[in-house]
Amino acid sequence: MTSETLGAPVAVAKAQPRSELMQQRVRAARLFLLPMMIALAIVAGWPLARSIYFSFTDATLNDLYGAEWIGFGNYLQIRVLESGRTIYRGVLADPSWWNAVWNTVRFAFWSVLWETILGMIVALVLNAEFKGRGIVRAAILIPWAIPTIVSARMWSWMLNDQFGILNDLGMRLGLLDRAVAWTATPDTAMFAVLVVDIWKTTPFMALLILAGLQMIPKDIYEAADIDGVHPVKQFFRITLPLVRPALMVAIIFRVLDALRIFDLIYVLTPNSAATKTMSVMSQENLFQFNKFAEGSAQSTLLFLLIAIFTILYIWLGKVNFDGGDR
Amino acid sequence: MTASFDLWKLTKRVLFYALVVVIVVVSVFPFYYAILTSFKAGTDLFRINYWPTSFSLANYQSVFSQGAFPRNLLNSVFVATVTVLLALFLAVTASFALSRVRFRGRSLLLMTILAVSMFPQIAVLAGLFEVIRFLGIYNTPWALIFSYTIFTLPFTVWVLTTFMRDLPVEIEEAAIVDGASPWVIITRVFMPLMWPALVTTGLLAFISAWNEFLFALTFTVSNQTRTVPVAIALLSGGSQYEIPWGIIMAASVIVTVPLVALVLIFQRKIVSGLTAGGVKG
Amino acid sequence: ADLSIVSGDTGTGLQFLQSELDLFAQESGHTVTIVPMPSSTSDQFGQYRLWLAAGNSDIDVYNTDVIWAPQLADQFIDLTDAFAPYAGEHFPSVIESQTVNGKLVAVPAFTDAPALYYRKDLLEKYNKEVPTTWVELRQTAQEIMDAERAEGNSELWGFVFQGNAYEGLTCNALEWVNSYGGGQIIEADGTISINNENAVAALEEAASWVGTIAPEGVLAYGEEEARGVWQLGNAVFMRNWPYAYALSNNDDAAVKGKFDVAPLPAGEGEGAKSSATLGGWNWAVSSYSTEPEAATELALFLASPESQKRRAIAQNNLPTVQSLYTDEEVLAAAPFMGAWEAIFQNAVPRPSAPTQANYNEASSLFWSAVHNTLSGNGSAAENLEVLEIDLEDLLQ
Amino acid sequence: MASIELRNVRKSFGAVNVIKGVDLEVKKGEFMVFVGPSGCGKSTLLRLISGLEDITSGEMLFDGQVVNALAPSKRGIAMVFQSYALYPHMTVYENMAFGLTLEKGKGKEEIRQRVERAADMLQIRQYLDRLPKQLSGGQRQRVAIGRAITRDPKVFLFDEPLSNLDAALRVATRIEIAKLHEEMHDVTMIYVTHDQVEAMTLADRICVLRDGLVEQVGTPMELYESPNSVFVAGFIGSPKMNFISGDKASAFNADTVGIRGEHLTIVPDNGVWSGTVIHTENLGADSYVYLEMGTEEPVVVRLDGTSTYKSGDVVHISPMEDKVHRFDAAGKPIR
Amino acid sequence: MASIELRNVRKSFGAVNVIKGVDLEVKKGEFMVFVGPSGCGKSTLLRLISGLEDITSGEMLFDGQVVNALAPSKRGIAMVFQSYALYPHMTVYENMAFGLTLEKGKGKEEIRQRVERAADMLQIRQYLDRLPKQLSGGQRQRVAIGRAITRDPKVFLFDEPLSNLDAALRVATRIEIAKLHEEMHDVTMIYVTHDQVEAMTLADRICVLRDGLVEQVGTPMELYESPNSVFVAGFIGSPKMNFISGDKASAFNADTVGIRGEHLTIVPDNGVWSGTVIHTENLGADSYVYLEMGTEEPVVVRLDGTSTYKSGDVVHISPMEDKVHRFDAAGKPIR
Ligand SMILES: Nc1ncnc2c1ncn2[C@@H]1O[C@H](COP(=O)(O)OP(=O)(O)OP(=O)(O)O)[C@@H](O)[C@H]1O
Ligand SMILES: Nc1ncnc2c1ncn2[C@@H]1O[C@H](COP(=O)(O)OP(=O)(O)OP(=O)(O)O)[C@@H](O)[C@H]1O
Ligand SMILES: [Mg+2]
Ligand SMILES: [Mg+2]
Repeated sequence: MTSETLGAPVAVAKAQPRSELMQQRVRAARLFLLPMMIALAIVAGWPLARSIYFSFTDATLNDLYGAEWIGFGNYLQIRVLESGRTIYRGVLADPSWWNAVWNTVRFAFWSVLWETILGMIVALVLNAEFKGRGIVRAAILIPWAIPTIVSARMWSWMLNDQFGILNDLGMRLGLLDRAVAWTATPDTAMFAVLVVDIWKTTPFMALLILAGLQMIPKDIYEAADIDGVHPVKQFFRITLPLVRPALMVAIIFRVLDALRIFDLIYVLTPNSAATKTMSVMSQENLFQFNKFAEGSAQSTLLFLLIAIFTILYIWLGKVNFDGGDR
Repeated sequence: MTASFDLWKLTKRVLFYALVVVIVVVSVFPFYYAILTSFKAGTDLFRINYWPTSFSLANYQSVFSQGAFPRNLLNSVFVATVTVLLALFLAVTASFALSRVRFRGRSLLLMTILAVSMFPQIAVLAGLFEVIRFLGIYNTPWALIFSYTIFTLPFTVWVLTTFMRDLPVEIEEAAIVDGASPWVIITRVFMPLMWPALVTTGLLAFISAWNEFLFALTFTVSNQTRTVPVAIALLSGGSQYEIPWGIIMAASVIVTVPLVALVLIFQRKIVSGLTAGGVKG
Repeated sequence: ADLSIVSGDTGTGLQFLQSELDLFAQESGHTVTIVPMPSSTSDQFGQYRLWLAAGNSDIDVYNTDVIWAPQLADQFIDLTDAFAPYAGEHFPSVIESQTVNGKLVAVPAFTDAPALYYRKDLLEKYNKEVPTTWVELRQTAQEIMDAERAEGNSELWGFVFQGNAYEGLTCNALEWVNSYGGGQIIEADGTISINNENAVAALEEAASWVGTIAPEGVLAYGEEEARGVWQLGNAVFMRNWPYAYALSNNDDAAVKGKFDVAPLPAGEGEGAKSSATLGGWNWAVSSYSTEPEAATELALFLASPESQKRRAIAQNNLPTVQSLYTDEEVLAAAPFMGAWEAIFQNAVPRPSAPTQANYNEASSLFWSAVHNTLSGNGSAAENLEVLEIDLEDLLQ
Repeated sequence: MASIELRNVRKSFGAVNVIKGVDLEVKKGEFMVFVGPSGCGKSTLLRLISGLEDITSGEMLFDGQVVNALAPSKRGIAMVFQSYALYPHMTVYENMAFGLTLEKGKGKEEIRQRVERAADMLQIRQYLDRLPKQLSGGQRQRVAIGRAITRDPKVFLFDEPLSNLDAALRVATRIEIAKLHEEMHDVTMIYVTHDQVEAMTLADRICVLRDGLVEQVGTPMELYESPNSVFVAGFIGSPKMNFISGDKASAFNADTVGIRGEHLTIVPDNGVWSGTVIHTENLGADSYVYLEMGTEEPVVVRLDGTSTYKSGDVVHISPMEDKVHRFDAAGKPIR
Repeated sequence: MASIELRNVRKSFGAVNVIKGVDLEVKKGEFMVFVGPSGCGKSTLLRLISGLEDITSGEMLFDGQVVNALAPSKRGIAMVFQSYALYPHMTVYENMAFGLTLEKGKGKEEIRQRVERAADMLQIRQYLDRLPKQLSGGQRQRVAIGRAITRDPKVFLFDEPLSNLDAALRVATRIEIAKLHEEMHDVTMIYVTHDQVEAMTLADRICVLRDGLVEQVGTPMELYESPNSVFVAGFIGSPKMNFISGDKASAFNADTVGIRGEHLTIVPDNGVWSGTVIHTENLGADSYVYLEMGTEEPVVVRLDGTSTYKSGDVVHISPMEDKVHRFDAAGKPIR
């Protein structure tokens, strides 16, 4: 996947010898891409291939190397019982898997939606000139800076119904009439997880959007001021289109992350059916249960889901792959 | 007319600062709570306080007396720094190729890079473990630096590619005419113009590497090579089920402070208008 | 030889272990390094599995939970012969729990069993006995709670336990079911026994606590959350492991000196008895160890009565050597241990031996069913019926 | 529709004082041209008027109202930026229509008509669908002009709007702007240029700036015929006015005398002055002859048609008596 | 030090053909000026010569060597971009020194001297420490020029380098460039401009481009005096040549006759043609009178000094016989 993709520059007509400038650039491009490709091939290629391979075997962690190829059995298996009844087995026939899929998608959608909105607001605020901006910028990153394993536990502490400060605060402020066991009740578990995730990752969004905002040339805002464009309109017609590339990348990485959400839920509500996501489920099979192959199959399905999503996103979102090149 | 105008302006300012305060409070409150907790001990931990009631540095002392926390801090600094420098180096060069040189299969390549980020971390754990043992870097900081590229590299490459695409072509052309090689263009012309993007991706990647837990736990086995998040998970109370809450909070405060300082130092580079004045159009 | 021992034990535990290793080094001349692990048992388990699956030879001796041995049996060496001379001194149930298909997978370090913590002062105030059945507990708790709340102690709850959906709930629920004479979920011979009337009754009883004598949040409680409520003086009863004993006697604990422990209550009806889930930790030797003899030596050293005694004194861990419960030095250092011997008589093992490698999944099916029942998601009867089918599927 | 008044307006960027106290009145409907050396503060002054830049001290009035703090959008202005400042993500059409789409009550059709009229005027009709980066320099500049004129402002601000256009287009556009001004006689226009022809032909009045200060304000002819300083005299008119000082000037009772190239005639002999030809430039219609005669800069003589003088020729010249400008030591005219 | 030859050079951007087959030879040491309407492809041609843009077909030769594929840095060129293209993060000094620091064997001191010499020449010495965004438009342009001339190239490519300078500075810089050209008589210069004066005075030869094709190449006087098409005739010279067709032209045995404003004289009566004054422009040294006389565009007459004609006056004009250009229906001159 490395060298043969770096073919001739497309713009040059056949008859023309490739220009030295172009050659030099393509050569440089190849040189620049190679280390990255090698690094990724080793660090990701082999493990990915292994995982996908295991998903087609009957591997267990007790017997990893004696695994035998069983084809699609882990995904879907149709068995006809002696009684003549047909039963379906495998991940795809497992309702709890579909529940996890639904949880994951639901979680990813809401968390990324809110992170985007809040991240944008925060970024706009940070983009404004005011005293103490540097400190606010640092403060804003704190949620992202606290290790997840710590912040998740911290929140589970704060969300506790007995000695959790949030229930106390809510009741003091009159927002709650009684303490709520946020992570325990199925109805609120997802909400709690969402709140924590949004709290934690909004800074990521905000910072990336902020960087995008900073790269927008200032003079076109002057033109817009002169054109009498209301700030709100300026936001939608100028800022948004121009940060769009940065925003799209931020969103895509957040969605990828959200679809793979693991540690937060693992700590906060590890076994609640209301929040169990694909990653949590697959981790369970891989390392806790004796179903390494099935876990691999689930990981592979998650990979496929993400890939489909990404392709759709790039296609529908018209993410532009070329631009400033020459 | 001027009076009402000023009033409106004043309201706007007040609202703006109110928003700033809300944002800061929401972001910082849990951390503040962590600091409060880090000064508590025993049953106090289970009591709700909004203001400091007791002030004891015992938790901080235990952080440094248990295990090899200072050593773990150093490990984290080393691992995260090298990871970020390496990722930025690879990503800056790669993103130049991806954003500025037209070649066949470019979008496919970008997608491939992204695909690396599509696999759940836990799923690559077993395979990565094999690779790391094969390379003979198991239980060294290099195992972490190496494995962290799996999440830092796609991210930095994509973000920097996006940002580099937006830099004016004319400036690059001027450099070409001035006789600059691609390497010089990247280092002397583009990088200074991309400070916001570089600092942002660098910080975000640094923090991810700093906070990574699963790989760090799996690929290192001794206190001398482990990083801070694992060290925090290793902090323990007197007995099996007891979570040493105060100590964990103290440790979290200790590891978060350098990050805050880092942000404070580097956020100055997130300034706008870096490309202003370069070209007309 | 240079050995590595991995342990998820906690601060003082590790210190104690180090001192034991120093002794071992003196005796045998082998040096040992500790690889500490986070205290989360599921993290440890996942990690060990991965290491073992990959044939990691860097670790020689593993510190394992009682329920792990059967699951990891293939990758630990057989200690039966080596341990044979000492086996008789230990509780047979403990040795049994570590024996898979006649192979002794791990040797015991210490054992564990929960107890009922109760508030002496409150029981005295309302003139109540320590409850011996769950129903009694419910009634007593309700009464005291109502009365105290009327007096303005609005934070007070009757009973806290571990209701979160995790291994801890399996322990709790196994006690309920077993105390009602409902069996051990899966019996030693592999029959799935959970779908029975007694078990249903037990779970129905437990479900009736949530939201009445126990806060709804108990459905998210682990050991620490329960201890938190208890230690603030906000619970009349608590089900917990021995570790909470010393902590609750700390100077700043609201319950210091006001509580005591008793065996967990029994169920109702036929076959009712008090039961406590068997916990505890063991030492296992990796079959990928490059120094298996030295490693075995180490494991045996750590399981020896002498070591266990030192541990009981220093760490207040319950020994698996019966004679130590009457040892004066031990009782002097940990007077509560006397109380535990009774509790220990009622210990039931979790069905890790019959389920073997599938234990974790079986347990998760069980706790899910229980958690559903507790949170009102389906009746006990329904959930247990489904559970039976699921377990049958799993174990075929 | 607006008269503009500046009262002792100052502007500094940090420690750099750029505008150092400008007093100026632009009448309603007037066409005011700013000229001055590069870097003297023309663009800055324009930006102050637009409200894009805050004034450091002084007062700015629109129609007698102080507008120091008024937002640019509320001043009813349209502006052509020296750096164009096009919206990079919008097509030419969108760039031009953007301001209009925001105004209430503008139908799609009306907007299209107005944009197309402006595009036709500027000959950019066929580029309406392109993005700015696909345009040539001159085309971009025309888009910037087009964007300003599709709107319907009270004040037009033009910052060197024609600098990248070719001669023909420049004349055509200049005439369009003059027409625009005639049609909308209420609209005040302020126009920065370096082009003498534009300044002379478009302006009702010209304001000559020098180093952040107003040097002279007046009609083009006033400035051309009676500049009130050496600076203005030298700045207005192309080629530059010749300055002669020393003995030769004393003969005219002045410290410096100024005489434009077109007011010097080459005489067979017996001229007032004489010099050696060092360079000639033929522009077609006329030609410039550069003479070395001991002055700081060579003296330029403008001749009709093609010059036949060669370097090294010695020629005699005479100034037209009534066109000689005399200045005192302070650079002020002696009248 | 280089002669440049273009052989049937073409360039398209996707489907848009911009350069449609240009043949051109620029001699070693020659000063070649490109003129042409906005968007005709001047900048593109310059970029092809620089090597920044690949040519779609055809051949480009430097000193007889095909350089189609040669990298820009190896062509020994320096270029002033129409959009300046300054490095925004570098000070003026760094901008100018950047190219030099990349060359091997250049001492710090030498670089400083060369930068300062260029800065002095362009009067930007006091801005050496500023960033581009702190400069005015004209100052930026001068930095861009300075960057090119501190290097020591074989070929200079200038894309409208003086468009944002004031008249005085423009003349001064123009003269500096002319001097530069004289001093380094080996250096080939290609210069794009819209300014008639620059084109006429600087060029050894002018190349008139039209819509991606070369219309005529020749010395300034050749183009002025004998344009070989209506287009060139109309493009060279300011004000534009007047074109008269129809009956009036038939009298001259031509489809169209062209006559420049300066070659028309107003006669008391009995002129060849007559028309109504519709507009006059006074430029100081001379003035333009626009006459309506039934032609497509008004006829411009250029007069010395100030015009006294008023709109509505009817005047008679006569062309100078020998200055009349006659064109056939195809727009080609009849000689
Ligand atoms: N990337 C592009 N895609 C499509 N068309 C382009 C592109 N770049 C330039 N053009 C077109 O090519 C033509 C020639 O452009 P060029 O910049 O060479 O003009 P120019 O002669 O320099 O004009 P000006 O005097 O206005 O600077 C223009 O019509 C322009 O719109
Ligand atoms: N941000 C800034 N910081 C410091 N000095 C500045 C800044 N902006 C402009 N200047 C200086 O202010 C002076 C006036 O600039 P301005 O752009 O108004 O000039 P101008 O008259 O428009 O020149 P030109 O004709 O070259 O466009 C210049 O000397 C410039 O260097
Ligand atoms: Mg300006
Ligand atoms: Mg151009």
